[in-house]
Amino acid sequence: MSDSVLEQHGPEWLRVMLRIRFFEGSLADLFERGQLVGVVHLSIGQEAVAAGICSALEPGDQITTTHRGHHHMLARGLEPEPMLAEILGKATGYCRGKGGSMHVACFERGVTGANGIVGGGIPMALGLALAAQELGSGGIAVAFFGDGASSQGTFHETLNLAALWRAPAVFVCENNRYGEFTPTERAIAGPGVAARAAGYGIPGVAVDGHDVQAVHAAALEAVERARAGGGPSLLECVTTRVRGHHEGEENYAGTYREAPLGPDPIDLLDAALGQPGLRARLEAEERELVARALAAAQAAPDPDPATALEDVFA
Amino acid sequence: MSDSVLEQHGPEWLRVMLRIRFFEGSLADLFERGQLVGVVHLSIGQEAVAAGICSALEPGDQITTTHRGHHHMLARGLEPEPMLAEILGKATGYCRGKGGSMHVACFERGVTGANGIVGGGIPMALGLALAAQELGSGGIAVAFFGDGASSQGTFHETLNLAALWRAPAVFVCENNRYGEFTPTERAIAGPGVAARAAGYGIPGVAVDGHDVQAVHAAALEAVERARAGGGPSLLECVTTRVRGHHEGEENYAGTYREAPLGPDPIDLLDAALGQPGLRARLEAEERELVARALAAAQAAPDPDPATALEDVFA
Amino acid sequence: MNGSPSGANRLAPAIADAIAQEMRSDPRVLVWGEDVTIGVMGPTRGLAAEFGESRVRDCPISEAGFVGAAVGAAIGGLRPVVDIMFSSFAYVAFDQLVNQAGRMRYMTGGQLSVPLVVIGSAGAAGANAAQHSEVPPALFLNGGGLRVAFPSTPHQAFWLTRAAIRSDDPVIVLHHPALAAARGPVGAEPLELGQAEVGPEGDDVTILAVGLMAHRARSAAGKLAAEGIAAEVVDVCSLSPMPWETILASVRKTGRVVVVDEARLTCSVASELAAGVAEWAFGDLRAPVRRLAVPDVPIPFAPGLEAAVIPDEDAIARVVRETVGA
Amino acid sequence: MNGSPSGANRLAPAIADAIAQEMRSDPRVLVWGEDVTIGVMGPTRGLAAEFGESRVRDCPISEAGFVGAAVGAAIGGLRPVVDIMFSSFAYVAFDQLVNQAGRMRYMTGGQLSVPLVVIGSAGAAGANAAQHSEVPPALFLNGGGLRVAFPSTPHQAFWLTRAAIRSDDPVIVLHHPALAAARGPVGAEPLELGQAEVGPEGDDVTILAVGLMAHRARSAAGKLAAEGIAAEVVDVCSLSPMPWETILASVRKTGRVVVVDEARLTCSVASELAAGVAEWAFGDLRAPVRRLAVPDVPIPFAPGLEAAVIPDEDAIARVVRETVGA
Ligand SMILES: Cc1ncc(C[n+]2csc(CCOP(=O)(O)OP(=O)(O)O)c2C)c(N)n1
Ligand SMILES: Cc1ncc(C[n+]2csc(CCOP(=O)(O)OP(=O)(O)O)c2C)c(N)n1
Ligand SMILES: [Mg+2]
Ligand SMILES: [Mg+2]
Repeated sequence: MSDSVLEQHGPEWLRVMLRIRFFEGSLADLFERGQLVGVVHLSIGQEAVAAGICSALEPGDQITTTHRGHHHMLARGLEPEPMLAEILGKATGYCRGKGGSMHVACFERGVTGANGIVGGGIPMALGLALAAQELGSGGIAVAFFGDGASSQGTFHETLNLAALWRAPAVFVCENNRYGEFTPTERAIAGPGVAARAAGYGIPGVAVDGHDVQAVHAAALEAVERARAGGGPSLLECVTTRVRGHHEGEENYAGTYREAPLGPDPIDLLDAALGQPGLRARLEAEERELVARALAAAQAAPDPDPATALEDVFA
Repeated sequence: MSDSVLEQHGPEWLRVMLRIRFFEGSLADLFERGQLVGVVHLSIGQEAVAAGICSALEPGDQITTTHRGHHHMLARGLEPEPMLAEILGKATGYCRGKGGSMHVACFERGVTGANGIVGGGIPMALGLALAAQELGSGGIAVAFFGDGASSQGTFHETLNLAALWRAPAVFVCENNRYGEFTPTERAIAGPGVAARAAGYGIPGVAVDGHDVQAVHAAALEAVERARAGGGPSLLECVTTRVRGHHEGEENYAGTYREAPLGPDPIDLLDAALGQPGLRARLEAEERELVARALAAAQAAPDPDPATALEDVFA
Repeated sequence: MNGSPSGANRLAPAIADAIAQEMRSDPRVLVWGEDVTIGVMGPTRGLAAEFGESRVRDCPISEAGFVGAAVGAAIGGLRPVVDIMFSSFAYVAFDQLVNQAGRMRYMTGGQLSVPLVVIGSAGAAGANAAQHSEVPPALFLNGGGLRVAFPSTPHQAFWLTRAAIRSDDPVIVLHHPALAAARGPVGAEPLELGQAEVGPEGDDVTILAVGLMAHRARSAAGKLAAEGIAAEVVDVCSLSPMPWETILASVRKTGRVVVVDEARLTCSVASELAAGVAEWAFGDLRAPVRRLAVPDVPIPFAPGLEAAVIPDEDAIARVVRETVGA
Repeated sequence: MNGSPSGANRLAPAIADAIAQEMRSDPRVLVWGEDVTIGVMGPTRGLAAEFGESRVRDCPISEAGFVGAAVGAAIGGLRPVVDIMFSSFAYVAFDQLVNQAGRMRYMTGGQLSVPLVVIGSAGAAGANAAQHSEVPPALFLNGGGLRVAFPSTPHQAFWLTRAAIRSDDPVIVLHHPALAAARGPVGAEPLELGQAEVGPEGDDVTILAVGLMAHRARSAAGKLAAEGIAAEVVDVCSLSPMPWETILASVRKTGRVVVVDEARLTCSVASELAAGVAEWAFGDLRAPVRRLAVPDVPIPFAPGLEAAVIPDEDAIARVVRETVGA
């Protein structure tokens, strides 16, 4: 990676990674205090994947993500306040309180949707890519999914279809080395996720997902290929799930074998940037921004129960 | 292949391949004369795959097959008469007339089932293999499926599971270069079916499926590996579908691009055997055997309508 | 009423013609499915010749993948029509239909539309056996978030397919394989999702039926008329929205109801119709609402067995007579 | 009645204990599913410690694959118990459940048995949103070939799970996440598939309900008793076989029926029950059979929205009052 890329993107990466960290941290706090409804799956430790990929995208592109997708959304530019409002089930949430943590979406800003069904959003991204191709919009689509999701049939079907039809899509496997409580090596046979790309005749690359520069470089290549009509790629970003599968799991999960922690992606980037003071300044700003968003989201009204019957059909 | 293998199996291969040819030919005739109900998918041209694989199996093994599976069943030793009776919807059919051509089964003789759902029987074979493993029966299971089926999610999911759990299973893709009317290269991206095995860390071999000796040699290796606890293999047998997708397709399918015919597997084997007179003798015997079976099946009674309500639950 | 908007006079070609007309007027409409260029099942036959093999696109056998992709494409601005062949193949794509297509608008608080059409055959057509004879509308209706239509005539097929393609919701269009060649004109009066067709009319008893059962109900009504029983047939060709007003109006008039369904009885459309009638028109009922459906068995292969489990004209007439006599 | 056969006194542990007891006595019984060694959902918790990680086996996330493998394993002589976690995850394995497990015996003319159990949670438990709050029994019932149980107490959970494992048919056992910790003893009297539990008894009106709705119906009945309305609750904990005799006996006694369901109304179990009652006990009905179910919407996330669409004790009591007053 040339220094100019780091110069160009580094401060924004650091900002968004800190935003993610504080955003997710605030959810952990809320959970701890019993103020969260539903289940949350946090992305702390995985910030570099989101920042590295999304900074390679254009406004007209679309992403689909998973139950663990707040970081992708923030990196894609969604606003913390309506995100938090959604996660708190408020009327001002992006989805009017109907979606919650696992279903935040903002189509206008390029986040078609999260998904509660593991593997469920992979074909959807292909479809978004094909729509862009067909409509000539110049856009591409990115499917984010976990290592666990790569065992689903939809992964295989979609990669085959995408390769056949040279879809402008990038398939990003965020390999945090766990699906729930099962380590990846007990769920994925063979040499690994990236290696499966060869079976479809498309590029498959594994990168260090803690290193935003490495992620971004790989993303740029895949995104450019997709946009230029060169077809889809599979990108495996090996990363670390710091907080376990979901908040509150200690109620039943006990101490399962956690994979060794990788490096902290924020520390890594900070060191690479070598700009004393930048981190502290951004930390202050982002901590404040998230705190304000949270306060506003908490103060927002609950949805009118009558709205439960709306939005089923056009 | 050593000559002794050919000597040992050659005459039986020739016999069963002729049996399949006449069996399927008699169905084509029946269809032509308007005497067949439902849809039939014939395996003429693919006899060597069935003969080569099934002659590597033991009585306690199980196979699952597809809508196009008569050849596998005959090679596995099912009787032509109850098979034909089933295909004709008679009470004396293996499935009492409830299954028909796409669902012939005889568990006792190692044919767990055909399947009307493309890709539907692949996981079932894994389960049969795991049952054998768990019960210590020493048996293995073989899933037959088409090139088209390899695009289904169940293919991917099953191979991953089988590889992880070292299931005593062999996955046989019978690549007749078409799924319905779509040539394989328009349905399968990348270097081909066998190459996908690498993604799961299991052996993947492509052989000439017209050549029963080649099929058998590859089958023996895969079967021995499975039986010895070495885990599953993927075997791709490239073959030729001589009669199109199903009888009667000319009513709507027109002249689609048929792949070039491969060599006739029966001619190939006959030439390799070089035993003048053998083929003529076996032809006479098998033609007669199939004719007698057909006459008996046609004379058999229809099922009592009351039996339609039986066999749903235990 | 002016002239017919379609030259098609059989059911499957009427679907194809509706698709073709929409493709001509709206470039966002495209067709995906296995061998749709050849049009194995009828509803896409002839389209590739006019629109080319990119817009009418053959798919590898991976229903969850391409149905899911169609969901994404619909969200992304296209209007995909997926021919899934036999509707039971939708079972391998069930999550993508029910849990994705049927939920996306709702889960996103109304942000997303999924203008997707999935066409599939439903019903037994002589010895297709258990996995190719399904009649699954109840699964889609209870699954939720999906519109469902099941036309029984070329007229219904043309207009409901057109309405399905123009709808901003995901719509499942079912067609019965035994009716593919059923003849009839396409009338000029449009039919919308949510409408039923009533005919013949009658005062003695209402028969509610769909698809092939609607055909058989009409035959049975003809037979019964000769016996002096005036049966009114409501062909519930749109199942979501369910045309309750038309149904209840007929029931209020006749006070007697027989529901006929080619699906298994338990949790079927027949049960839904019977329950709704019994709840909302209880005071008008002069006899119990009788349901005639497939007993809870898979469809068997042998023609004699298949016929034994599917309601026919005689069975319908018999139950109607019993109901009128009750 | 002798002592309890199980020390479990909560619902999810009662399922786990039933599995454990069957595993002890039958080496063919094994457990598959995602993270079943940890037992995320409860019903498999603790089993791995006793039976090891091969017999209690964690599966990669590939439901169609391992449910399908379980079908094959069941045919091959094992008795797999699959914990699919949330029952809506069965949608990605729907073909394997309905079109394979549910058809194999029939299509083979009775040659094959599929002694498979699939356990999944069903229902909303506070802000799980649309894809994790499904109540899908109607889909399995109309799909066919499957037995279905939905226990609402530890007693029912223990006995029905035991019966499911001993059954030679594929059985879906549903359990409500909001009842996982519901307390109650496991009685000595076995409950079989096909049986319902009646209680409290009453002469004025019958409430038919399942799962969490059965709990709420019992609470509502308590409240109504104080008002002088004697409601009888039939907990239809077995849905296939459907305990029609028990249901109809209660209806004949009371002449008034309210059905409560946590699924979407259309083509639901509620509709099935209402239709059956209205068809087979028409002469005994003194009021229309009322159905109280989720309107045809996906389950929303926000707790206030969720509560707005799911029948509660007050709604049940209100509809019962209306029915008794009718
Ligand atoms: C079809 C389906 N099966 C199972 C689940 C339950 N589940 C939720 S998250 C998860 C693990 C996913 O692992 P991975 O794809 O690696 O994503 P990660 O949680 O590690 O980000 C599972 C099994 C689900 N939501 N959907
Ligand atoms: C899930 C599903 N989708 C589609 C079909 C329709 N169909 C029947 S056979 C077939 C082609 C199968 O191709 P292949 O697997 O190569 O087997 P072959 O017919 O060549 O033996 C298709 C698409 C089906 N039966 N099941
Ligand atoms: Mg993971
Ligand atoms: Mg083929």
